Amino acid sequence: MTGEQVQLELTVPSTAENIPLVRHAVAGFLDGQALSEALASDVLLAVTEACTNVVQHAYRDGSGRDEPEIELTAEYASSALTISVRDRGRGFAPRVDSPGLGLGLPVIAALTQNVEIRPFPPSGTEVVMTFALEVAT
Amino acid sequence: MTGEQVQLELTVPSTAENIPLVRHAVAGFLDGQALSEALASDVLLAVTEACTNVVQHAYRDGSGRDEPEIELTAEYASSALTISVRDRGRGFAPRVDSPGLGLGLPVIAALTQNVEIRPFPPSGTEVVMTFALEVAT
Amino acid sequence: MQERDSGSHPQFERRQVEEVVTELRIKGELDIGSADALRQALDSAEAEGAIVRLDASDVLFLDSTALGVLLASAQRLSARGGRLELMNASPAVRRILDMTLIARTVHLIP
Amino acid sequence: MQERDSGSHPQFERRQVEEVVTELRIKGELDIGSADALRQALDSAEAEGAIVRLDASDVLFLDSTALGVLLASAQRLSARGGRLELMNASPAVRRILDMTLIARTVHLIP
Ligand SMILES: Nc1ncnc2c1ncn2[C@@H]1O[C@H](COP(=O)(O)OP(=O)(O)O)[C@@H](O)[C@H]1O
Ligand SMILES: Nc1ncnc2c1ncn2[C@@H]1O[C@H](COP(=O)(O)OP(=O)(O)O)[C@@H](O)[C@H]1O
Repeated sequence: MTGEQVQLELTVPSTAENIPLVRHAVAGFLDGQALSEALASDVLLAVTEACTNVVQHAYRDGSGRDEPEIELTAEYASSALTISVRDRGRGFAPRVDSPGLGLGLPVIAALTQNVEIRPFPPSGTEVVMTFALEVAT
Repeated sequence: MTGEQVQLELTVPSTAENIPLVRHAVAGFLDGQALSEALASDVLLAVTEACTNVVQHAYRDGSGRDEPEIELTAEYASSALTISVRDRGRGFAPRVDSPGLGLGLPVIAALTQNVEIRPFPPSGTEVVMTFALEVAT
Repeated sequence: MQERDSGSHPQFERRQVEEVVTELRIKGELDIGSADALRQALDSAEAEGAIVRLDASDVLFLDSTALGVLLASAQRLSARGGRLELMNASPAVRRILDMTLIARTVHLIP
Repeated sequence: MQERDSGSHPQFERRQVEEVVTELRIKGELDIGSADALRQALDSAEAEGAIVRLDASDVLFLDSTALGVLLASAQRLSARGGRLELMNASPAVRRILDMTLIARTVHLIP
Protein backbone atom coordinates (compact mmCIF):
# COMPACT_ATOMS: atom_id res chain seq x y z
CA MET A 1 0.00 0.00 0.00
CA THR A 2 1.39 3.31 -1.05
CA GLY A 3 -1.40 5.28 0.59
CA GLU A 4 -1.87 6.99 -2.75
CA GLN A 5 -4.88 5.12 -3.95
CA VAL A 6 -7.16 3.03 -1.82
CA GLN A 7 -9.86 0.84 -3.24
CA LEU A 8 -12.99 -0.91 -2.11
CA GLU A 9 -14.74 -3.52 -4.20
CA LEU A 10 -18.06 -5.02 -3.30
CA THR A 11 -20.63 -7.23 -4.98
CA VAL A 12 -23.88 -8.09 -3.24
CA PRO A 13 -27.25 -9.53 -4.28
CA SER A 14 -29.56 -6.75 -5.38
CA THR A 15 -32.07 -6.70 -2.53
CA ALA A 16 -33.54 -4.01 -0.32
CA GLU A 17 -32.08 -5.67 2.77
CA ASN A 18 -28.58 -5.33 1.40
CA ILE A 19 -28.72 -1.56 1.01
CA PRO A 20 -27.76 -0.81 4.62
CA LEU A 21 -25.03 -3.43 4.34
CA VAL A 22 -23.48 -1.69 1.34
CA ARG A 23 -23.76 1.65 3.09
CA HIS A 24 -22.03 0.33 6.17
CA ALA A 25 -19.25 -1.16 4.09
CA VAL A 26 -18.67 2.18 2.40
CA ALA A 27 -18.83 3.93 5.77
CA GLY A 28 -16.13 1.60 7.05
CA PHE A 29 -14.03 2.33 4.00
CA LEU A 30 -14.43 6.08 4.47
CA ASP A 31 -13.56 5.80 8.15
CA GLY A 32 -9.99 5.08 7.19
CA GLN A 33 -9.79 8.33 5.24
CA ALA A 34 -9.66 11.88 6.44
CA LEU A 35 -13.12 12.97 5.38
CA SER A 36 -15.26 15.54 7.11
CA GLU A 37 -18.39 14.12 8.71
CA ALA A 38 -20.59 16.19 6.40
CA LEU A 39 -18.89 14.93 3.26
CA ALA A 40 -18.95 11.35 4.49
CA SER A 41 -22.67 11.51 5.10
CA ASP A 42 -23.23 13.02 1.64
CA VAL A 43 -21.31 10.13 0.16
CA LEU A 44 -23.36 7.57 2.07
CA LEU A 45 -26.58 9.19 0.94
CA ALA A 46 -25.53 9.27 -2.71
CA VAL A 47 -24.35 5.65 -2.59
CA THR A 48 -27.63 4.60 -1.01
CA GLU A 49 -29.64 6.35 -3.70
CA ALA A 50 -27.64 4.75 -6.50
CA CYS A 51 -27.93 1.27 -5.00
CA THR A 52 -31.63 1.72 -4.28
CA ASN A 53 -32.12 2.49 -7.97
CA VAL A 54 -30.49 -0.80 -8.88
CA VAL A 55 -32.82 -2.68 -6.53
CA GLN A 56 -35.90 -0.83 -7.73
CA HIS A 57 -35.30 -0.50 -11.43
CA ALA A 58 -32.40 -2.39 -12.93
CA TYR A 59 -33.71 -5.93 -12.75
CA ARG A 60 -37.38 -5.24 -13.17
CA ASP A 61 -39.34 -7.50 -15.50
CA GLY A 62 -36.77 -10.20 -14.68
CA SER A 63 -34.01 -9.28 -17.05
CA GLY A 64 -32.78 -12.81 -17.50
CA ARG A 65 -30.23 -12.70 -14.74
CA ASP A 66 -30.44 -15.50 -12.21
CA GLU A 67 -28.62 -13.54 -9.59
CA PRO A 68 -29.22 -9.83 -9.77
CA GLU A 69 -26.33 -8.04 -8.16
CA ILE A 70 -25.09 -4.61 -7.21
CA GLU A 71 -21.43 -3.99 -7.93
CA LEU A 72 -19.67 -1.14 -6.23
CA THR A 73 -16.16 0.21 -6.49
CA ALA A 74 -14.87 3.07 -4.40
CA GLU A 75 -11.55 4.65 -5.16
CA TYR A 76 -9.93 7.19 -3.00
CA ALA A 77 -7.20 9.24 -4.63
CA SER A 78 -5.55 12.38 -3.36
CA SER A 79 -8.02 14.89 -4.74
CA ALA A 80 -11.20 12.94 -5.31
CA LEU A 81 -13.29 10.04 -4.17
CA THR A 82 -14.87 8.15 -7.05
CA ILE A 83 -17.63 5.63 -6.49
CA SER A 84 -19.07 3.52 -9.25
CA VAL A 85 -22.32 1.59 -8.85
CA ARG A 86 -23.04 -0.92 -11.58
CA ASP A 87 -25.74 -3.38 -12.46
CA ARG A 88 -26.24 -5.95 -15.17
CA GLY A 89 -29.90 -5.16 -15.57
CA ARG A 90 -32.07 -4.08 -18.46
CA GLY A 91 -30.39 -0.72 -18.98
CA PHE A 92 -31.40 2.75 -18.00
CA ALA A 93 -34.98 3.55 -18.87
CA PRO A 94 -37.50 6.10 -17.65
CA ARG A 95 -40.71 4.89 -16.02
CA VAL A 96 -43.94 6.81 -15.76
CA ASP A 97 -45.00 4.24 -13.18
CA SER A 98 -41.99 4.54 -10.91
CA PRO A 99 -42.88 3.82 -7.30
CA GLY A 100 -40.41 6.51 -6.25
CA LEU A 101 -40.68 10.26 -6.12
CA GLY A 102 -38.00 10.70 -8.74
CA LEU A 103 -35.65 12.19 -6.18
CA GLY A 104 -32.82 9.66 -6.44
CA LEU A 105 -30.91 11.03 -9.40
CA PRO A 106 -31.45 14.67 -8.46
CA VAL A 107 -30.21 13.97 -4.94
CA ILE A 108 -27.14 12.24 -6.38
CA ALA A 109 -26.49 15.10 -8.78
CA ALA A 110 -26.86 17.64 -5.99
CA LEU A 111 -24.43 15.80 -3.71
CA THR A 112 -21.67 15.03 -6.16
CA GLN A 113 -19.03 17.04 -7.89
CA ASN A 114 -19.84 15.11 -11.02
CA VAL A 115 -22.14 12.22 -11.86
CA GLU A 116 -21.98 10.15 -15.01
CA ILE A 117 -24.60 7.70 -16.15
CA ARG A 118 -23.71 5.30 -18.89
CA PRO A 119 -24.49 1.87 -20.23
CA PHE A 120 -22.61 -0.99 -18.60
CA PRO A 121 -22.24 -3.58 -21.34
CA PRO A 122 -23.77 -5.84 -22.28
CA SER A 123 -27.02 -4.35 -20.98
CA GLY A 124 -26.69 -2.75 -17.56
CA THR A 125 -26.04 0.70 -16.18
CA GLU A 126 -23.07 2.33 -14.51
CA VAL A 127 -23.39 5.39 -12.32
CA VAL A 128 -20.07 7.03 -11.52
CA MET A 129 -20.08 9.58 -8.74
CA THR A 130 -17.18 11.87 -8.02
CA PHE A 131 -16.75 13.77 -4.79
CA ALA A 132 -14.20 16.52 -4.48
CA LEU A 133 -12.14 16.10 -1.36
CA GLU A 134 -11.34 18.99 0.88
CA VAL A 135 -7.98 20.42 -0.03
CA ALA A 136 -5.48 18.10 1.57
CA THR A 137 -1.80 18.89 1.59
CA MET B 1 -12.62 24.28 -41.53
CA THR B 2 -10.92 20.96 -41.52
CA GLY B 3 -14.17 19.02 -41.40
CA GLU B 4 -12.77 17.22 -38.39
CA GLN B 5 -14.59 19.07 -35.68
CA VAL B 6 -17.68 21.15 -36.17
CA GLN B 7 -19.14 23.34 -33.47
CA LEU B 8 -22.36 25.09 -32.65
CA GLU B 9 -22.63 27.69 -29.94
CA LEU B 10 -25.88 29.18 -28.82
CA THR B 11 -27.06 31.40 -26.00
CA VAL B 12 -30.73 32.28 -25.61
CA PRO B 13 -32.91 33.71 -22.88
CA SER B 14 -34.23 30.93 -20.67
CA THR B 15 -37.91 30.88 -21.62
CA ALA B 16 -40.37 28.19 -22.65
CA GLU B 17 -40.89 29.85 -26.02
CA ASN B 18 -37.22 29.52 -26.83
CA ILE B 19 -37.13 25.75 -26.44
CA PRO B 20 -38.36 25.01 -29.98
CA LEU B 21 -35.95 27.62 -31.26
CA VAL B 22 -32.98 25.88 -29.65
CA ARG B 23 -34.20 22.53 -30.93
CA HIS B 24 -34.49 23.86 -34.47
CA ALA B 25 -31.02 25.34 -34.31
CA VAL B 26 -29.59 22.01 -33.23
CA ALA B 27 -31.62 20.25 -35.94
CA GLY B 28 -30.11 22.59 -38.49
CA PHE B 29 -26.66 21.87 -37.14
CA LEU B 30 -27.25 18.12 -37.32
CA ASP B 31 -28.59 18.40 -40.85
CA GLY B 32 -25.11 19.14 -42.07
CA GLN B 33 -23.83 15.88 -40.60
CA ALA B 34 -24.41 12.33 -41.66
CA LEU B 35 -26.67 11.23 -38.81
CA SER B 36 -29.43 8.67 -39.04
CA GLU B 37 -32.91 10.09 -38.60
CA ALA B 38 -33.44 8.00 -35.47
CA LEU B 39 -30.27 9.26 -33.82
CA ALA B 40 -31.01 12.85 -34.80
CA SER B 41 -34.44 12.68 -33.22
CA ASP B 42 -32.96 11.16 -30.04
CA VAL B 43 -30.53 14.06 -29.89
CA LEU B 44 -33.30 16.63 -30.31
CA LEU B 45 -35.34 14.99 -27.58
CA ALA B 46 -32.41 14.90 -25.15
CA VAL B 47 -31.50 18.52 -25.90
CA THR B 48 -35.10 19.58 -25.38
CA GLU B 49 -35.26 17.82 -22.02
CA ALA B 50 -32.03 19.43 -20.82
CA CYS B 51 -33.12 22.91 -21.90
CA THR B 52 -36.58 22.45 -20.42
CA ASN B 53 -34.91 21.68 -17.10
CA VAL B 54 -33.05 24.98 -17.27
CA VAL B 55 -36.30 26.85 -17.91
CA GLN B 56 -38.18 25.01 -15.18
CA HIS B 57 -35.61 24.66 -12.46
CA ALA B 58 -32.37 26.57 -12.85
CA TYR B 59 -33.55 30.10 -12.25
CA ARG B 60 -36.37 29.42 -9.87
CA ASP B 61 -36.69 31.68 -6.85
CA GLY B 62 -35.00 34.37 -8.95
CA SER B 63 -31.39 33.46 -8.52
CA GLY B 64 -30.13 36.99 -8.80
CA ARG B 65 -29.53 36.89 -12.52
CA ASP B 66 -31.12 39.67 -14.51
CA GLU B 67 -31.09 37.71 -17.70
CA PRO B 68 -31.46 34.01 -17.23
CA GLU B 69 -30.00 32.22 -20.18
CA ILE B 70 -29.51 28.78 -21.66
CA GLU B 71 -26.08 28.17 -23.11
CA LEU B 72 -25.57 25.31 -25.49
CA THR B 73 -22.52 23.96 -27.25
CA ALA B 74 -22.62 21.10 -29.73
CA GLU B 75 -19.46 19.53 -30.95
CA TYR B 76 -19.34 16.99 -33.67
CA ALA B 77 -16.17 14.95 -33.86
CA SER B 78 -15.55 11.81 -35.85
CA SER B 79 -16.80 9.30 -33.31
CA ALA B 80 -19.08 11.25 -31.03
CA LEU B 81 -21.46 14.15 -30.79
CA THR B 82 -21.15 16.03 -27.52
CA ILE B 83 -23.74 18.55 -26.44
CA SER B 84 -23.38 20.64 -23.34
CA VAL B 85 -26.30 22.57 -21.85
CA ARG B 86 -25.37 25.07 -19.18
CA ASP B 87 -27.10 27.54 -16.95
CA ARG B 88 -26.00 30.11 -14.44
CA GLY B 89 -28.82 29.34 -12.05
CA ARG B 90 -29.00 28.26 -8.45
CA GLY B 91 -27.31 24.91 -8.93
CA PHE B 92 -28.70 21.44 -9.21
CA ALA B 93 -31.17 20.63 -6.47
CA PRO B 94 -33.94 18.08 -6.07
CA ARG B 95 -37.51 19.30 -5.62
CA VAL B 96 -40.32 17.39 -4.02
CA ASP B 97 -42.65 19.97 -5.55
CA SER B 98 -41.43 19.65 -9.12
CA PRO B 99 -44.21 20.36 -11.62
CA GLY B 100 -42.75 17.67 -13.88
CA LEU B 101 -43.05 13.91 -13.83
CA GLY B 102 -39.36 13.47 -13.16
CA LEU B 103 -38.83 11.99 -16.61
CA GLY B 104 -36.37 14.51 -17.97
CA LEU B 105 -33.12 13.16 -16.59
CA PRO B 106 -34.09 9.51 -17.07
CA VAL B 107 -35.04 10.21 -20.68
CA ILE B 108 -31.70 11.94 -21.22
CA ALA B 109 -29.81 9.06 -19.59
CA ALA B 110 -31.67 6.53 -21.70
CA LEU B 111 -30.95 8.37 -24.95
CA THR B 112 -27.30 9.14 -24.45
CA GLN B 113 -24.14 7.12 -24.48
CA ASN B 114 -23.04 9.06 -21.47
CA VAL B 115 -24.47 11.94 -19.48
CA GLU B 116 -22.59 14.00 -16.95
CA ILE B 117 -24.11 16.46 -14.54
CA ARG B 118 -21.83 18.86 -12.76
CA PRO B 119 -21.71 22.29 -11.22
CA PHE B 120 -21.07 25.15 -13.62
CA PRO B 121 -19.24 27.75 -11.55
CA PRO B 122 -19.99 30.02 -9.93
CA SER B 123 -23.39 28.52 -9.19
CA GLY B 124 -25.05 26.91 -12.20
CA THR B 125 -25.28 23.46 -13.70
CA GLU B 126 -23.75 21.84 -16.74
CA VAL B 127 -25.25 18.78 -18.38
CA VAL B 128 -22.94 17.14 -20.90
CA MET B 129 -24.53 14.58 -23.20
CA THR B 130 -22.52 12.31 -25.43
CA PHE B 131 -23.98 10.40 -28.36
CA ALA B 132 -22.03 7.65 -30.05
CA LEU B 133 -22.08 8.11 -33.80
CA GLU B 134 -22.66 5.24 -36.13
CA VAL B 135 -19.34 3.93 -37.38
CA ALA B 136 -18.38 6.26 -40.16
CA THR B 137 -15.40 5.54 -42.38
CA MET C 1 -63.55 -24.76 -8.44
CA GLN C 2 -66.34 -22.79 -9.99
CA GLU C 3 -63.89 -20.87 -12.13
CA ARG C 4 -62.41 -24.05 -13.47
CA ASP C 5 -65.83 -25.23 -14.53
CA SER C 6 -66.77 -22.13 -16.41
CA GLY C 7 -63.31 -22.33 -17.91
CA SER C 8 -63.98 -25.73 -19.44
CA HIS C 9 -67.44 -24.73 -20.64
CA PRO C 10 -66.76 -21.32 -22.03
CA GLN C 11 -69.59 -18.96 -22.59
CA PHE C 12 -69.64 -16.09 -25.00
CA GLU C 13 -71.63 -12.98 -24.94
CA ARG C 14 -71.73 -10.44 -27.64
CA ARG C 15 -73.15 -6.98 -27.54
CA GLN C 16 -72.80 -3.74 -29.36
CA VAL C 17 -71.70 -0.64 -27.63
CA GLU C 18 -72.18 2.80 -28.97
CA GLU C 19 -69.35 5.06 -28.06
CA VAL C 20 -68.86 8.68 -28.75
CA VAL C 21 -65.26 9.40 -29.48
CA THR C 22 -63.94 12.92 -29.66
CA GLU C 23 -61.14 13.06 -32.16
CA LEU C 24 -58.52 15.71 -31.79
CA ARG C 25 -56.04 16.22 -34.55
CA ILE C 26 -52.83 17.91 -33.53
CA LYS C 27 -50.38 19.61 -35.79
CA GLY C 28 -46.99 20.81 -34.64
CA GLU C 29 -44.40 20.24 -31.97
CA LEU C 30 -45.40 19.41 -28.43
CA ASP C 31 -43.05 20.65 -25.76
CA ILE C 32 -42.97 23.11 -22.88
CA GLY C 33 -43.60 25.92 -25.34
CA SER C 34 -46.92 24.42 -26.42
CA ALA C 35 -47.87 22.52 -23.26
CA ASP C 36 -50.52 25.07 -22.23
CA ALA C 37 -52.17 24.95 -25.64
CA LEU C 38 -52.18 21.15 -25.53
CA ARG C 39 -53.69 21.18 -22.06
CA GLN C 40 -56.45 23.51 -23.17
CA ALA C 41 -57.23 21.49 -26.28
CA LEU C 42 -57.47 18.34 -24.19
CA ASP C 43 -59.64 20.06 -21.60
CA SER C 44 -62.10 21.07 -24.30
CA ALA C 45 -62.09 17.60 -25.81
CA GLU C 46 -62.63 16.04 -22.39
CA ALA C 47 -65.64 18.25 -21.89
CA GLU C 48 -67.26 16.63 -24.93
CA GLY C 49 -67.00 13.06 -23.73
CA ALA C 50 -64.97 10.49 -21.88
CA ILE C 51 -63.21 9.01 -24.89
CA VAL C 52 -60.70 11.24 -26.60
CA ARG C 53 -58.66 10.12 -29.58
CA LEU C 54 -55.60 12.09 -30.60
CA ASP C 55 -54.57 11.90 -34.18
CA ALA C 56 -50.82 12.45 -34.06
CA SER C 57 -50.18 12.20 -37.80
CA ASP C 58 -48.81 15.70 -37.83
CA VAL C 59 -47.10 15.75 -34.47
CA LEU C 60 -43.47 16.25 -35.33
CA PHE C 61 -42.09 16.23 -31.83
CA LEU C 62 -43.22 15.21 -28.37
CA ASP C 63 -41.22 15.42 -25.16
CA SER C 64 -41.66 14.47 -21.52
CA THR C 65 -43.45 17.71 -20.71
CA ALA C 66 -46.10 16.95 -23.34
CA LEU C 67 -46.19 13.36 -22.14
CA GLY C 68 -47.03 14.64 -18.67
CA VAL C 69 -49.98 16.56 -20.10
CA LEU C 70 -51.21 13.47 -21.97
CA LEU C 71 -50.82 11.33 -18.89
CA ALA C 72 -52.84 13.72 -16.75
CA SER C 73 -55.60 13.76 -19.33
CA ALA C 74 -55.55 9.97 -19.63
CA GLN C 75 -55.88 9.66 -15.88
CA ARG C 76 -58.79 12.08 -15.70
CA LEU C 77 -60.57 10.27 -18.50
CA SER C 78 -60.04 6.83 -17.09
CA ALA C 79 -61.30 8.01 -13.70
CA ARG C 80 -64.56 8.77 -15.57
CA GLY C 81 -64.56 5.35 -17.20
CA GLY C 82 -63.21 6.71 -20.45
CA ARG C 83 -59.80 6.70 -22.04
CA LEU C 84 -57.28 8.64 -24.04
CA GLU C 85 -56.24 7.11 -27.34
CA LEU C 86 -53.36 8.09 -29.53
CA MET C 87 -53.12 7.13 -33.15
CA ASN C 88 -50.72 7.56 -36.02
CA ALA C 89 -47.69 8.28 -33.90
CA SER C 90 -44.52 8.79 -35.93
CA PRO C 91 -41.38 6.81 -35.09
CA ALA C 92 -39.96 9.79 -33.19
CA VAL C 93 -43.11 10.10 -31.10
CA ARG C 94 -43.35 6.35 -30.55
CA ARG C 95 -39.80 6.38 -29.24
CA ILE C 96 -40.64 8.30 -26.08
CA LEU C 97 -43.97 6.55 -25.69
CA ASP C 98 -42.29 3.14 -25.80
CA MET C 99 -39.40 4.23 -23.65
CA THR C 100 -41.64 5.36 -20.83
CA LEU C 101 -44.18 2.55 -21.16
CA ILE C 102 -46.88 5.18 -21.23
CA ALA C 103 -48.91 2.81 -23.39
CA ARG C 104 -50.18 1.34 -20.14
CA THR C 105 -52.13 4.53 -19.56
CA VAL C 106 -52.64 6.02 -22.99
CA HIS C 107 -54.14 3.61 -25.50
CA LEU C 108 -51.98 3.50 -28.56
CA ILE C 109 -53.70 2.67 -31.79
CA PRO C 110 -51.08 1.39 -34.19
CA MET D 1 -59.81 48.63 0.62
CA GLN D 2 -61.25 46.74 3.55
CA GLU D 3 -58.04 44.83 3.94
CA ARG D 4 -56.00 47.99 4.15
CA ASP D 5 -58.20 49.26 6.95
CA SER D 6 -57.95 46.20 9.08
CA GLY D 7 -54.24 46.35 8.37
CA SER D 8 -53.88 49.79 9.87
CA HIS D 9 -56.06 48.92 12.86
CA PRO D 10 -54.80 45.52 13.70
CA GLN D 11 -56.94 43.23 15.76
CA PHE D 12 -55.75 40.37 17.85
CA GLU D 13 -57.53 37.30 18.94
CA ARG D 14 -56.20 34.74 21.27
CA ARG D 15 -57.58 31.35 22.04
CA GLN D 16 -56.37 28.07 23.38
CA VAL D 17 -56.52 24.94 21.37
CA GLU D 18 -56.22 21.50 22.76
CA GLU D 19 -54.43 19.19 20.44
CA VAL D 20 -53.66 15.57 20.73
CA VAL D 21 -50.26 14.83 19.30
CA THR D 22 -49.09 11.31 18.71
CA GLU D 23 -45.37 11.17 19.20
CA LEU D 24 -43.41 8.50 17.43
CA ARG D 25 -39.82 7.98 18.33
CA ILE D 26 -37.73 6.30 15.68
CA LYS D 27 -34.42 4.60 16.18
CA GLY D 28 -32.26 3.39 13.33
CA GLU D 29 -31.62 3.96 9.66
CA LEU D 30 -34.44 4.79 7.30
CA ASP D 31 -33.99 3.54 3.76
CA ILE D 32 -35.56 1.08 1.34
CA GLY D 33 -34.68 -1.72 3.73
CA SER D 34 -36.82 -0.22 6.48
CA ALA D 35 -39.40 1.65 4.42
CA ASP D 36 -42.17 -0.87 5.06
CA ALA D 37 -41.62 -0.75 8.79
CA LEU D 38 -41.68 3.04 8.70
CA ARG D 39 -44.88 3.02 6.67
CA GLN D 40 -46.55 0.70 9.16
CA ALA D 41 -45.43 2.71 12.15
CA LEU D 42 -46.81 5.86 10.55
CA ASP D 43 -50.07 4.14 9.65
CA SER D 44 -50.59 3.15 13.26
CA ALA D 45 -49.71 6.61 14.49
CA GLU D 46 -52.09 8.17 11.96
CA ALA D 47 -54.87 5.96 13.25
CA GLU D 48 -54.50 7.58 16.67
CA GLY D 49 -54.94 11.15 15.52
CA ALA D 50 -54.31 13.73 12.86
CA ILE D 51 -51.16 15.21 14.35
CA VAL D 52 -48.13 12.97 14.37
CA ARG D 53 -44.77 14.09 15.67
CA LEU D 54 -41.68 12.12 14.81
CA ASP D 55 -38.80 12.31 17.18
CA ALA D 56 -35.78 11.76 14.98
CA SER D 57 -33.15 12.00 17.73
CA ASP D 58 -31.96 8.50 16.97
CA VAL D 59 -32.45 8.44 13.23
CA LEU D 60 -28.96 7.95 11.92
CA PHE D 61 -29.79 7.97 8.25
CA LEU D 62 -32.68 8.99 6.01
CA ASP D 63 -32.81 8.77 2.22
CA SER D 64 -35.22 9.71 -0.53
CA THR D 65 -37.17 6.47 -0.19
CA ALA D 66 -37.87 7.23 3.46
CA LEU D 67 -38.61 10.83 2.51
CA GLY D 68 -41.27 9.55 0.13
CA VAL D 69 -42.90 7.64 2.97
CA LEU D 70 -42.87 10.73 5.20
CA LEU D 71 -44.28 12.86 2.44
CA ALA D 72 -47.16 10.47 1.79
CA SER D 73 -48.00 10.44 5.47
CA ALA D 74 -47.77 14.23 5.70
CA GLN D 75 -50.17 14.55 2.79
CA ARG D 76 -52.67 12.12 4.26
CA LEU D 77 -52.55 13.94 7.58
CA SER D 78 -52.91 17.38 6.12
CA ALA D 79 -55.85 16.20 4.03
CA ARG D 80 -57.50 15.45 7.39
CA GLY D 81 -56.60 18.86 8.72
CA GLY D 82 -53.66 17.49 10.67
CA ARG D 83 -49.94 17.50 10.09
CA LEU D 84 -46.72 15.57 10.33
CA GLU D 85 -44.02 17.10 12.46
CA LEU D 86 -40.40 16.12 12.67
CA MET D 87 -38.18 17.06 15.53
CA ASN D 88 -34.58 16.63 16.56
CA ALA D 89 -33.26 15.93 13.09
CA SER D 90 -29.50 15.41 13.01
CA PRO D 91 -27.36 17.38 10.55
CA ALA D 92 -27.25 14.39 8.18
CA VAL D 93 -31.04 14.10 8.23
CA ARG D 94 -31.54 17.85 7.89
CA ARG D 95 -29.34 17.81 4.81
CA ILE D 96 -31.80 15.89 2.67
CA LEU D 97 -34.78 17.65 4.21
CA ASP D 98 -33.33 21.04 3.36
CA MET D 99 -32.15 19.96 -0.05
CA THR D 100 -35.60 18.84 -1.12
CA LEU D 101 -37.49 21.64 0.60
CA ILE D 102 -39.69 19.03 2.17
CA ALA D 103 -40.15 21.41 5.09
CA ARG D 104 -43.04 22.86 3.11
CA THR D 105 -44.98 19.67 3.73
CA VAL D 106 -43.47 18.19 6.85
CA HIS D 107 -43.30 20.61 9.75
CA LEU D 108 -39.81 20.73 11.09
CA ILE D 109 -39.42 21.55 14.72
CA PRO D 110 -35.89 22.83 15.26
N1 LIG E 1 -29.98 1.28 -12.44
C1 LIG E 1 -31.05 1.63 -13.19
N2 LIG E 1 -31.48 0.82 -14.21
C2 LIG E 1 -32.55 1.15 -14.96
N3 LIG E 1 -33.28 2.29 -14.79
C3 LIG E 1 -32.92 3.13 -13.80
C4 LIG E 1 -31.79 2.85 -12.95
N4 LIG E 1 -31.67 3.88 -12.07
C5 LIG E 1 -32.66 4.75 -12.36
N5 LIG E 1 -33.42 4.31 -13.40
C6 LIG E 1 -34.58 5.03 -14.00
O1 LIG E 1 -34.46 6.40 -13.67
C7 LIG E 1 -35.65 6.87 -13.03
C8 LIG E 1 -35.33 7.98 -12.06
O2 LIG E 1 -34.62 7.50 -10.94
P1 LIG E 1 -34.68 8.31 -9.60
O3 LIG E 1 -34.33 9.72 -9.87
O4 LIG E 1 -33.85 7.60 -8.61
O5 LIG E 1 -36.20 8.29 -9.18
P2 LIG E 1 -37.16 7.08 -8.70
O6 LIG E 1 -36.28 5.91 -8.40
O7 LIG E 1 -37.85 7.63 -7.52
O8 LIG E 1 -38.09 6.84 -9.85
C9 LIG E 1 -36.29 5.64 -12.44
O9 LIG E 1 -37.68 5.79 -12.29
C10 LIG E 1 -35.94 4.57 -13.47
O10 LIG E 1 -36.85 4.61 -14.54
N1 LIG F 1 -30.63 22.90 -14.59
C1 LIG F 1 -31.10 22.55 -13.38
N2 LIG F 1 -30.89 23.35 -12.30
C2 LIG F 1 -31.35 23.02 -11.07
N3 LIG F 1 -32.04 21.88 -10.80
C3 LIG F 1 -32.30 21.04 -11.83
C4 LIG F 1 -31.85 21.32 -13.16
N4 LIG F 1 -32.24 20.29 -13.95
C5 LIG F 1 -32.90 19.43 -13.16
N5 LIG F 1 -32.96 19.86 -11.88
C6 LIG F 1 -33.57 19.15 -10.72
O1 LIG F 1 -33.66 17.77 -11.06
C7 LIG F 1 -35.00 17.31 -10.91
C8 LIG F 1 -35.27 16.19 -11.90
O2 LIG F 1 -35.32 16.69 -13.21
P1 LIG F 1 -36.13 15.88 -14.30
O3 LIG F 1 -35.68 14.46 -14.26
O4 LIG F 1 -35.99 16.56 -15.59
O5 LIG F 1 -37.61 15.88 -13.80
P2 LIG F 1 -38.67 17.09 -13.66
O6 LIG F 1 -38.10 18.25 -14.41
O7 LIG F 1 -39.91 16.54 -14.26
O8 LIG F 1 -38.79 17.33 -12.19
C9 LIG F 1 -35.86 18.54 -11.06
O9 LIG F 1 -37.09 18.38 -10.41
C10 LIG F 1 -34.98 19.60 -10.40
O10 LIG F 1 -35.16 19.57 -9.01
